Parts: sequence; structure tokens; C-alpha cells
Amino acid sequence: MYNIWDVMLTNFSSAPVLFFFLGVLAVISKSDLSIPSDVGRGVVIFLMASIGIRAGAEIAQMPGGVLAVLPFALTALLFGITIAAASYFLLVKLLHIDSANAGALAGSFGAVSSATLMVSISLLDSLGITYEKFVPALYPFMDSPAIIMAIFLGKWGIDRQNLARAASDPLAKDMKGNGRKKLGAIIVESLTNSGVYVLLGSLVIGLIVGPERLEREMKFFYWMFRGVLCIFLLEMGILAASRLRELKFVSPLIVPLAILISLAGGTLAVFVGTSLGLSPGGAVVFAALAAGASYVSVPAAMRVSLPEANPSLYLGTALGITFPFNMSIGLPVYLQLAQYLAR
Amino acid sequence: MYNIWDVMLTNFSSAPVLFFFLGVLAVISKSDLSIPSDVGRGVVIFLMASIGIRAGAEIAQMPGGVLAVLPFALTALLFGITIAAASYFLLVKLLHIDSANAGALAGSFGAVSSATLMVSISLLDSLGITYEKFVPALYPFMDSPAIIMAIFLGKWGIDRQNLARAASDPLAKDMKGNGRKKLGAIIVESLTNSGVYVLLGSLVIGLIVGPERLEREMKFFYWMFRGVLCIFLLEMGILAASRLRELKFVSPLIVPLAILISLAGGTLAVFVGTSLGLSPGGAVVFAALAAGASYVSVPAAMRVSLPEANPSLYLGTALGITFPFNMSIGLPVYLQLAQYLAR
Amino acid sequence: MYNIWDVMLTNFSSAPVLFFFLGVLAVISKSDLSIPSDVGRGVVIFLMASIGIRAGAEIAQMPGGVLAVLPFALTALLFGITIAAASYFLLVKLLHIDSANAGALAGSFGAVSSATLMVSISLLDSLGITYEKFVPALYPFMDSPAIIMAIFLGKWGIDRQNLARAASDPLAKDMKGNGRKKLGAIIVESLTNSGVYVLLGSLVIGLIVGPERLEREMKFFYWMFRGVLCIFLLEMGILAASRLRELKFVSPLIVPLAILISLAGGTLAVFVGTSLGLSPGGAVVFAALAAGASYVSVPAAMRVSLPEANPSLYLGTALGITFPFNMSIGLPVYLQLAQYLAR
Amino acid sequence: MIKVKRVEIIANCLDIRTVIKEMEQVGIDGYSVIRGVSGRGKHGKSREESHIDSMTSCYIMAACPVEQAEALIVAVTPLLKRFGGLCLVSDALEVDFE
Amino acid sequence: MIKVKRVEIIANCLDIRTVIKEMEQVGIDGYSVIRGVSGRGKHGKSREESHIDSMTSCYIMAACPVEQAEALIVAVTPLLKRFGGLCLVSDALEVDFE
Amino acid sequence: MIKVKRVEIIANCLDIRTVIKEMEQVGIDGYSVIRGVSGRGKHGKSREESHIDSMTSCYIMAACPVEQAEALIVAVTPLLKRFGGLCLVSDALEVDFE
Ligand SMILES: Nc1ncnc2c1ncn2[C@@H]1O[C@H](COP(=O)(O)O)[C@@H](O)[C@H]1O
Ligand SMILES: Nc1ncnc2c1ncn2[C@@H]1O[C@H](COP(=O)(O)O)[C@@H](O)[C@H]1O
Ligand SMILES: Nc1ncnc2c1ncn2[C@@H]1O[C@H](COP(=O)(O)O)[C@@H](O)[C@H]1O
Ligand code: NA
Ligand code: NA
Ligand code: NA
Repeated sequence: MYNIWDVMLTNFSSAPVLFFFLGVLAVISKSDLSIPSDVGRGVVIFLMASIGIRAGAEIAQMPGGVLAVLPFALTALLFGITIAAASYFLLVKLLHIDSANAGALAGSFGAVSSATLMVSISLLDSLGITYEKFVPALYPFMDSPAIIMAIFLGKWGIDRQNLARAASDPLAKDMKGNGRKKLGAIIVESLTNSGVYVLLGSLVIGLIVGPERLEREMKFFYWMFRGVLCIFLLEMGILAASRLRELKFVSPLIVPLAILISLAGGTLAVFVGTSLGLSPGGAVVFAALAAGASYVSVPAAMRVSLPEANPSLYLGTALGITFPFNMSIGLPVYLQLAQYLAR
Repeated sequence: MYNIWDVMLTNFSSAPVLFFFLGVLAVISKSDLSIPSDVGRGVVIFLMASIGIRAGAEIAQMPGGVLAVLPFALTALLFGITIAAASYFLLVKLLHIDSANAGALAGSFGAVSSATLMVSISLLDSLGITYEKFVPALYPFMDSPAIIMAIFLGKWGIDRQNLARAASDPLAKDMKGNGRKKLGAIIVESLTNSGVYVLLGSLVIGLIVGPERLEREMKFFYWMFRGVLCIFLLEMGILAASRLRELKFVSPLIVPLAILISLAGGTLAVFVGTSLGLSPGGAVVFAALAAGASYVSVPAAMRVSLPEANPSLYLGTALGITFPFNMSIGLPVYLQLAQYLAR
Repeated sequence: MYNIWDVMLTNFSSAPVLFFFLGVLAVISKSDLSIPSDVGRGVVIFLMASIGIRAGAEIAQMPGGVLAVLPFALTALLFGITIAAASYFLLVKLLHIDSANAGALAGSFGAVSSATLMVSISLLDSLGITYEKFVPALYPFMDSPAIIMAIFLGKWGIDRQNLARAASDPLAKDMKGNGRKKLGAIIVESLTNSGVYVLLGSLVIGLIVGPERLEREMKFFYWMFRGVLCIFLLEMGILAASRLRELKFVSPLIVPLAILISLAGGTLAVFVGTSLGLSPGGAVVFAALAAGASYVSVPAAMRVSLPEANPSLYLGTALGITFPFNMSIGLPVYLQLAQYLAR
Repeated sequence: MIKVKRVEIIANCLDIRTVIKEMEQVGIDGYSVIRGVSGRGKHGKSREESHIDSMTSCYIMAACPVEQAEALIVAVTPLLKRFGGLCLVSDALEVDFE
Repeated sequence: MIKVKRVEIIANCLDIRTVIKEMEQVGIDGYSVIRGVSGRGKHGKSREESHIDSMTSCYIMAACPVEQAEALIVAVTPLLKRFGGLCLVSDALEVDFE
Repeated sequence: MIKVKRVEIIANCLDIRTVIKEMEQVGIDGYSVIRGVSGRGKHGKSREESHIDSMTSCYIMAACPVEQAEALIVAVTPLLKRFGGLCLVSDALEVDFE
């Protein structure tokens, strides 16, 4: 078992995490460094395909196959919904944030951050800890339900809060009118969103092809993962630093609350994951899904469904607070806990 | 020897081919997935360099050197011309397509599809079947002659069909005026087209450097080939699906005819390739050159030389019909045949 | 020890150098080949990270650590200043070039060319000659001082040359006014310039992570280096050829002078490097730093500080003359010399 | 040459689909899109490069008759109000090549 | 400030060379090109991203005197007729910095 | 709809920071930038693609009141004089969505 300080040190002195801070410093020092957008988008497709294909190849080998994963998928779904709902009420009650922004933030907290997921995998790899490769593939099962739950709560809050104002707003009205119809559209959209789509598609490909015949592609996708992740986190650092600046206009209480929600979600995930039979490594990846705050699928959904929410708020929180926290402190804590429980 | 069903199964359950269908599904399911254009263009340069450098390294090792390849180059040239000419007359006589469109389609059928070529290599790799690495480098020897033959026939048809109209059209007139001068320009253009240029250039580099000293680069170019091919076919799937839609305005008879021409070309190529001494693997790669329909060099040439042809028609056919057919059915058939002949 | 002809032959028949000439030929033959800009920028980030991380990992292992590198850093600084100053006076006295252009050219000669650096590494790798991995990291220590020295001389020349004209020019006046303040800005800018920033950042990352724990990333960064370098040099060939054309309006004497300065700097660097204890390989890399002419940090600095200088002149010289010379002749000569001295 | 209005919209890339839907509803069937626009507006600076769609802007241009332009302006105003951006209208002549 | 015509052409990327040749023939020696334009027109939607040149559009802009603009329009009309695209002409003032 | 001037500048990518600084000094707080412009001008052809910033051009556009536009033109003229490029000014109406 690893000591938490060892884990933190390993984490902080791993190349991907250091590249994140290199990105942060680039913004602070006004370097003209930027990751070309086409490269950044290519990198995301690569990373999602990489975790998808590995998940598929593993599920293909599991005794129960896809069926064995189902209970975990259900658990992920419950986690998404629960974290979104709990966050919503905490944000409204404790911070008195309006319904739209609370809904958008809650959706972000409940949904999944691909960067947190990838850092968790990289941390386990650094420490030589194995994990169930199918856990990253639970991504969409936690992501979409969280977003839908958050939108539902946000709209319900808006309706209650201010029936009159909502009625006079053509966009809001329009949305209320066909709210039910849009639910399906949100699910479809969150599953066809390019990142999730590639993840799910590669998973199916991994399932069909199977581990033996994937050897060649696996080498490419597996072997380059760490290096490509460095480039990805370099960009994440740039984005986090430039987004954090925009949070200055917001109640500073968002910082402790975001950390608290993340920590609670991650901790709970370790407990539940372990009790469902996940290895310590698997429990940490599951905790990464629960603890991370989404910055990709959430803005897309919220612009359509809770357009009153301020993107700077939820993007700034997800990228500038939750992600750096989990990357540097959260993940080592979850790992420590998972190892403690596994003894 | 492999059973055809085994080959088909291997093919259909290989990662690159499945990524193609993932791309098709992305369009159907309206996913926002797209391969950034700079990444797509980088991928093509990589893949062409990869097959070029391997071809060069192999020719460097062959007893006869470049001379030993000459008879194959000549055969490729004859194939290009013959397929283009035969297609032209079939299209005009059977489908009553006008001369310009028949010429453009014939050029596409006669010329080479880099994606088909790469899938053939990947299929052989999957099955562990070796092939003569110089065969992919026959690309330009089949490509340019086919295009020139098709343009010649298309113009000849236009002249015959409608002398009066052609004369009153300033562009067509202009083209007729310096038809001879443009022939050289077409050859130059089809050899300096970025894909072919990189293929030929890398071949020469492979020849000069030789296999021993290329070890490092070969690792990069060879080892990443399969993974990069997955990304390439993902985009090809997206393009094929979005292009197929545009074919709805065209005679549906184009579908069986395109398949027939492709199948005939591929089958003939297997026979001729085998009789020239190619291994079953080499004969399949040669068949891939003959069977594939071009979508890169052809549009460039046709816009200038047969501007009356409708790009939707030949692009839709090459990407939406011929390529999927060869990828899924054609190549396994050619392999089966090649193995049968080799017994 | 290698014979100089052997070295030249190895160099000329190495894939990266041949890809450079493939790029040159693409421009000459009017091929539409181009490296997508996002790919090109990604490639530079990759290459700089690659040499930075390796340098850091090596310094982490060195007995003296960072301190052991200090004397080399100081030497690099002196080289930058000296080459810039000497070049300035040669350009003014021999070629009667005006102060602004002489300053810009001198800055380019004194500063570092990343492409030359990378070709030197690749040449040593081809020959199996080891080198001190920290030498490439001396880059910024030579780069910034050279640029600052050159700007200082250029401005001093302009002031002397034409006090009246400078006074009437609002931009020049403005610059004179806060010349001192800008010195700091120039240093900061040359260190936060994306390439240098990634190099220094990766170096620190390599230092922190250390060689054992970098194994995974090193595989990515090290193993892909040669292949990615081929793509980089393909673009450098395109740029060199298209820039060389613009030099036709300039005194042809710039050609021998640029070669002379480069050769003198490189030769001196071999002597000094060897006497400081560098291996022949290390001395060659040090010579590559000294001999190369900058085309990245220099234009950025000169546009602000010596805006009267003509970019075509210094870009054309650095890319079209100095780089091809060093790549093909200079580096083999420095290697020969270094091996001779080491006997 | 046909007198047309040249409507230019700069909007978040996430909103392109919405803008295009509005265009098609008012009958505009010709438009062009350029991605990867950076800049500064009331919501601060936007980065020129990011793999996250919601952080980049797009430029959308349509040449259309004046009535369609007016209808489009009405249709996109609520969107601009919420998410910011820019909408410019100017005069141009379209070459009539048919 | 000089009165100029601002000619904007959206055309298939494969045709850029032809358009530029026409420009140079009518004496236009200043122009700018932006690649990677997507959109919709009479030939349907064009994808914003593709590695195949013939499937993407480009934006070409030239600020030039009115006579050159007129000559250019005449020169590119047959091209537009065949392959589609867009050509807009508008008025602008060019800053005369010389 | 507000009457505005549409100032368009094509300049070397290295000079964007300077142009933006000038804009901010004359009070312009809204602008958009598109990178990767190629073309031809008095300094010859510029390649559309290069990893070296100093070899590519950028397009910068600002919609602003006439006084700011005039001040901007004065401010960028010395820059254009030195490094070349293009600055166009035209009339447009900005949709006032507030
Ligand atoms: N006056 C303007 N001129 C040019 N572009 C503008 C202007 N105002 C806003 N923009 C563009 O629209 C984007 C979003 O604007 P905003 O929502 O006001 O922050 C900015 O990042 C700019 O790219
Ligand atoms: N009215 C228009 N406004 C803006 N862009 C247009 C318009 N018509 C055509 N385009 C552009 O020109 C391209 C080709 O047009 P077309 O040949 O008509 O399909 C389209 O994909 C659009 O990018
Ligand atoms: N008249 C013009 N119309 C359009 N773009 C121009 C014009 N003049 C210059 N440019 C652009 O500005 C860049 C630099 O111009 P120059 O400094 O004159 O070479 C060119 O590469 C073009 O992209
Ligand atoms: Na979460
Ligand atoms: Na063919
Ligand atoms: Na130097």
C-alpha cells in the first residue's frame, strides 16, 4: 500500500500533471504558447478512442461479458442523478444561486470530466496499480442522466421562481412548450457528442475485435496514451488558467462548495465501487468519474436548455477549480481510501 | 489457405474497417464528430509516406532493383488505360450518360483510390499474409494514364456529340484550343498532387536510405500505420456517408455498374498479377489498385479538363459505392481468388 | 572515427535530410504539397518537448546537477553575444548593409536555429554517436543574449547613422524613449516564445520526474522523434525554397558571408566545447547551436525593436542559406573536427 | 448584379446550429461559415484555439434579399441577447451568374 | 483613403488557382485567401472539414479599383456558372499608407 | 440598428498584439481575429500554412463608431507603412440587441 504523501508526490512529479502546470504558467507568464485547435481536437479523439477500445477489449474477455458491466452502469447512472440533485439543492440553499445557474453547475458536477478520468488512469499507471478497464466506459451512463436531472431541476426552479418572467421570454417559453420532446433530444445529443460517441464506438469496436486481434492498434492507442496525455494536459492548463480569471465576479464561496461536492462524490464512489467488487484501482477510476465536473457536454446542453445560465460560471468552476483540485489532491485521497478499504 | 467467410469476418471485425462504419454511423446519427481537416491532411501525408518508404526500402533490396519493377509499372499503366476506356464505353452505351460525366466517372474507375489500397494492406497484415511492398508504389503508373485516357475519351465524345455547343462555350473552346499543351500539364499535375508526390518522394527516400538504416523511421511509419489508418477510415466513413446522400438524383443503375466494373478490374488484376509472379498478397494489393475508384486526383483533373461533369456524381460513386464495396466484399473476393490461383 | 565523406554520405542519405530536399523539390515542381499549419505547430511543440525532457532527465542524473551545466550556459551566452557582435561589424564593414538590417541579420546569426539543432541530434543518432543530452537545452542561453546584443548594436548604429531621421520617425522615437524598459521585455519575450517555453518547461519536467519514471513518456517522445523530424524537415524544405526566392533582390555577397560566419561560429564552438570537456557528439550539438541562424525568435524581436529591418532579408538568409549549408556541409565538418580533437 | 444584404454574425460555435436553423426558417438557403474566430467583446476575450467548442467563436455570413435579412435579424436577436456576439448588416451586389 | 471595390468570392478550393490566375490577368495584385469555409448553397451543404480539397470551399477577397473589379467579375462568371459559389461586390475605403 | 464603421485589417500575425493594443488605446473593445490568411500584396506571396508566425497573415475586424475608426486608422498607419498589409473601412449597421 502506498502512503498518501508518496502518492501525491508521484502524482505531482508525473509528467502529465507537470504539463498541466506548464500550461497554467504559460498563461500567467503571457507566453504565446497555444495548442493548435485541430491538434487539440485530434488529441481528444485519440484519447477517447484509446480508453474506449481498451474497455471494449477487456469486456470481451470478462466472463459475464456486457452483462457483468450492467450493475456498474446502473450505479453510475444513480451517481450522476444523485450528485446533480444534491448539488442543485446545496447551491440554491447555501449559496442562493439562481435556479438556472444552479442547474447548470449541478449538471457539471454530476456529469463527467474526461480530463479527470484520464489523469486517474495515468496516476494508476505511474504507480503500477491495475484497474478494471471497463470503468472508464461508464462515462456516458453517469454523464447524460446527470445533465438531464440538472436541467429538470433548473427548469422546475425557474418555473417556481418566476412564472411571469419566464412566460414573457420567447426562448424560455418555447422551451417550456416542448420540454418533454427535448428530453429525448438531450439524451441523443449527449450520446452523439463527439467525445462520448468515439468512446462508445471504440468500445464496441474493442468488443468486436477482441484483445488478441487488437494487438497492433492497441500498441498505438496504449503506447502513445501517456505522451499524448501530456499534450492534452498542457492545453487543459492553458484553459484552466484563462478560465479561472473569469470567476472573479462570482461569490468566492463557490470554491469551497465545488471542492466539497467533488470530494463527497469521489469518496462515496470509492465506498460504493469497492463494495461492488472493484479493485482499488477500479474504485479510483470510478471516483474520478463521480468527482470530476464536466466542461464539454454540459455547455452544449445548457445553452439550449437553461440558456439563462452564465457559461463563465460553470466553465470556470469545472476547469479552474474542480479539475485542478481533483488532479492534485482529490485523486490521491481517493486512492488512499480505496487501498485502505481493500485491506 | 483462408476460407472466404473467414477472410470476410476478419475484415469486418478488424479495427480499421469498423472505424469506417463508425464514421458512417456518425453521419446517420447526426453526431457532431468530425476529423479536423489539418489532422486529416496530416494523416494522409503520413500514410502515403509510410507506404512509399516501405516500397522504396523493399525495392532497394530486390535483386533487379528498380528495373525489376518496370514490367509491373507497365502492366499498371495498361490497366489504368484499359479500365478507363472500358468504363467509358459501358457508361455511355449502357447507362446513356453524357460524354463529360462518362469521362469523369471512367477516370475515377481507372485511377486509384488510396483508401482501398490502404485497407488491402491492412487486411493482409491482419491475416499475416505477406505481399511485395513495391506494389503500392505502382499507384501513379495506373493513376495518371487512366485520367488522361478518360479525359481524351470524354472530350472526343463531347466533340462528336455537340460540336456547335462546344464551340459557343468559351471555356470548352479554350480547352480545345490548347488540348495538346494541357496533356503534359495533366501528367505533371497528377504526379505533383500532394499524395502521389509524397508517395513517390518517400519511395525514392526509401530507395536511397535502404532498409537497414531506415530502422528508426520505419518503426515510426510502420508501427503507427494501423492506428493512424483507423483515424483515416473514420473520416472516410464520414465522407462516404455524406456523399452517398447526394447520389439520390442519379440513375440507380450506376450502383450495379460501378460494382461490376470494380469487380471486373480487381479480378483481372488478380489473374494478371499472379501470372506475372506476384504472391497472393501482392496480387490482392494490385487488385486494390485496379478496383478502387479515385476521389482525389480525378476531381482536380476533371474540373479543368471536363468541367461539364458533375462532381457529385463521380465523388458520390467513388466514395459512396466503390470504396465501401471493395472494402467489405471486393478485397476478400480478390484474396480468395489469389489464393486459389496460387495453389 | 568516421571519415568526413562517410559522414556526409550518411547525412545526405538519412531520411530527415532527404525529406528536406523533398520539400524543396515540392516548391520547385509546383506540387500542391503543404504541411497543414496546425500539424506544423504541433510538430514543433512535440520536438521541443522531446529535446527538453531528455535534457532534463539527463541533468537529473548528472553528478553536479544543474550546477554542472552552469559553465556551459555561460559559454553559450558568450557565444551568442560574440557571434552577434562580430556579425554586425562584418555586415556593416564588408557589405555596407545599413544598421537596422545588419542588426537583424546579426541577431539571426547569433541566435539559435531549432532545425539545425534537431538535424545535429538526428545525425549523431544515425551514426550511433552519443552526446551530452543537456547541450540542446543551452538554446535559450545563447538565443536571448544574441538578440539583445544585436538590437543594441542596431539601435546604436541607427542613432549614429542618422540622428535626424530617427528623431522624425514616431516609431523609432518611441523606441528610443523607452529603450531600457524594453530590454526586460525582450528577455521575457524570448523566454516565453512558445518553442523556448516548451523546451525550458519540459527540461524542468524532465528534471523533476527523473529518468526512471519518465520511461513511458520518453518512449513516446524519443521513439517518435525521428519520424516526426521527417515531417518537420519536409516543411522546412518548403519554407527554405519559398524564402530563397525572395533573396534575389539582395547583394549576392550575403551568401558567402552568411556561410563564413556560420562556419566560423561552428568551428569555434567545437574547439571551446571540446576544451570544456564535451564529448565529440556534445561538441557537434554545441556547434549546431552556434552555427545555426534563427528564424523564429528573431523576427518577433526585430519587428518591435528594429522595425526598419527587412524581414525577407533575414528570413531568407536564415532559412535559405544558413540552414541548408549547415544541414548538408557544416555539421559533417564540425563532427570531423570534433572527432579529430578528441583523439 | 443583384442588390443583396450581407448579414454577418459572430457567435459561439455551439450556437451555429441554432443560427442556421433560424436562417433556414426565414428562407435563407445560402450561407458560409468560418470556424476558429477569436476576439474580444462584452464577455471578455475568447481564445483563438481550444478543443472545447463552447470556447470558440464562428463567423457566419449570408448574402440574401433585404426581407430575409430583416427576418433573420429579428430571429437571432434573442440569441445575441443571451449569449452575446455580433451581427452586422451591409449592402453588397451579388454577381448573378445564371 | 482610396475608394475601392471589395470583391469577395467563395469558391471550391480546387478552383483557387484558376480564380487567382484570372485576378492576375485583370491586373489585381493584392488579394487574401481564407481556407476551410463550409456552408450551404445550390449544390447542397459543404463539410467544414475534409482532407479532400475538392470538398471544401475557400474565401478570396480583393480590394481593387472599380475597373479591375468589373473585369474580374466578367472573368469569373463562367467559373461560377459551372461550379457554383458566390461573388459579392461592395464599396470600401482603403487606407492609403504610402 | 446602430450605424458603425467596419474596419478590416490584414496584417502579419506577429503584429496582432500591436494592432490590438492600438485598438484598445483608441477605445475599441470589440474585435474579431481570423488566423491563417494567405495572399499576395506588395511584399509578394504569403504562404497559407507555416508553423512560423512571422510568415502568416491574420484578419482583424472591428465594428466601431466612426470616431474610433478614424483614430484607429491614424494609429495603425505607421505599422502598415512599415510592414505592409491592408486596411479597409466600410459602412455597416450593427444589430442593437440590448
Ligand atoms: N464590435 C465588435 N467588432 C468585432 N467583433 C466583435 C465585436 N463585438 C463582439 N465581437 C466578437 O464577438 C465575440 C463575442 O462577443 P461578446 O459576446 O460581446 O463577448 C467576441 O469574442 C468577438 O469575436
Ligand atoms: N447566398 C450565400 N451567402 C453566403 N454564402 C453562400 C451563398 N451562396 C453560396 N454560398 C457559399 O458558396 C458555397 C458554394 O455554393 P453553391 O455552389 O451555390 O452550393 C456554399 O457552400 C456557401 O459556402
Ligand atoms: N488589395 C488587397 N486586397 C486583399 N488583400 C490584400 C491586398 N493587399 C494586401 N493584401 C493582403 O495583405 C498581405 C500583406 O500585404 P503586403 O504587405 O502588401 O504584401 C497580403 O499577403 C494579402 O493577404
Ligand atoms: Na461528476
Ligand atoms: Na482503379
Ligand atoms: Na547561431
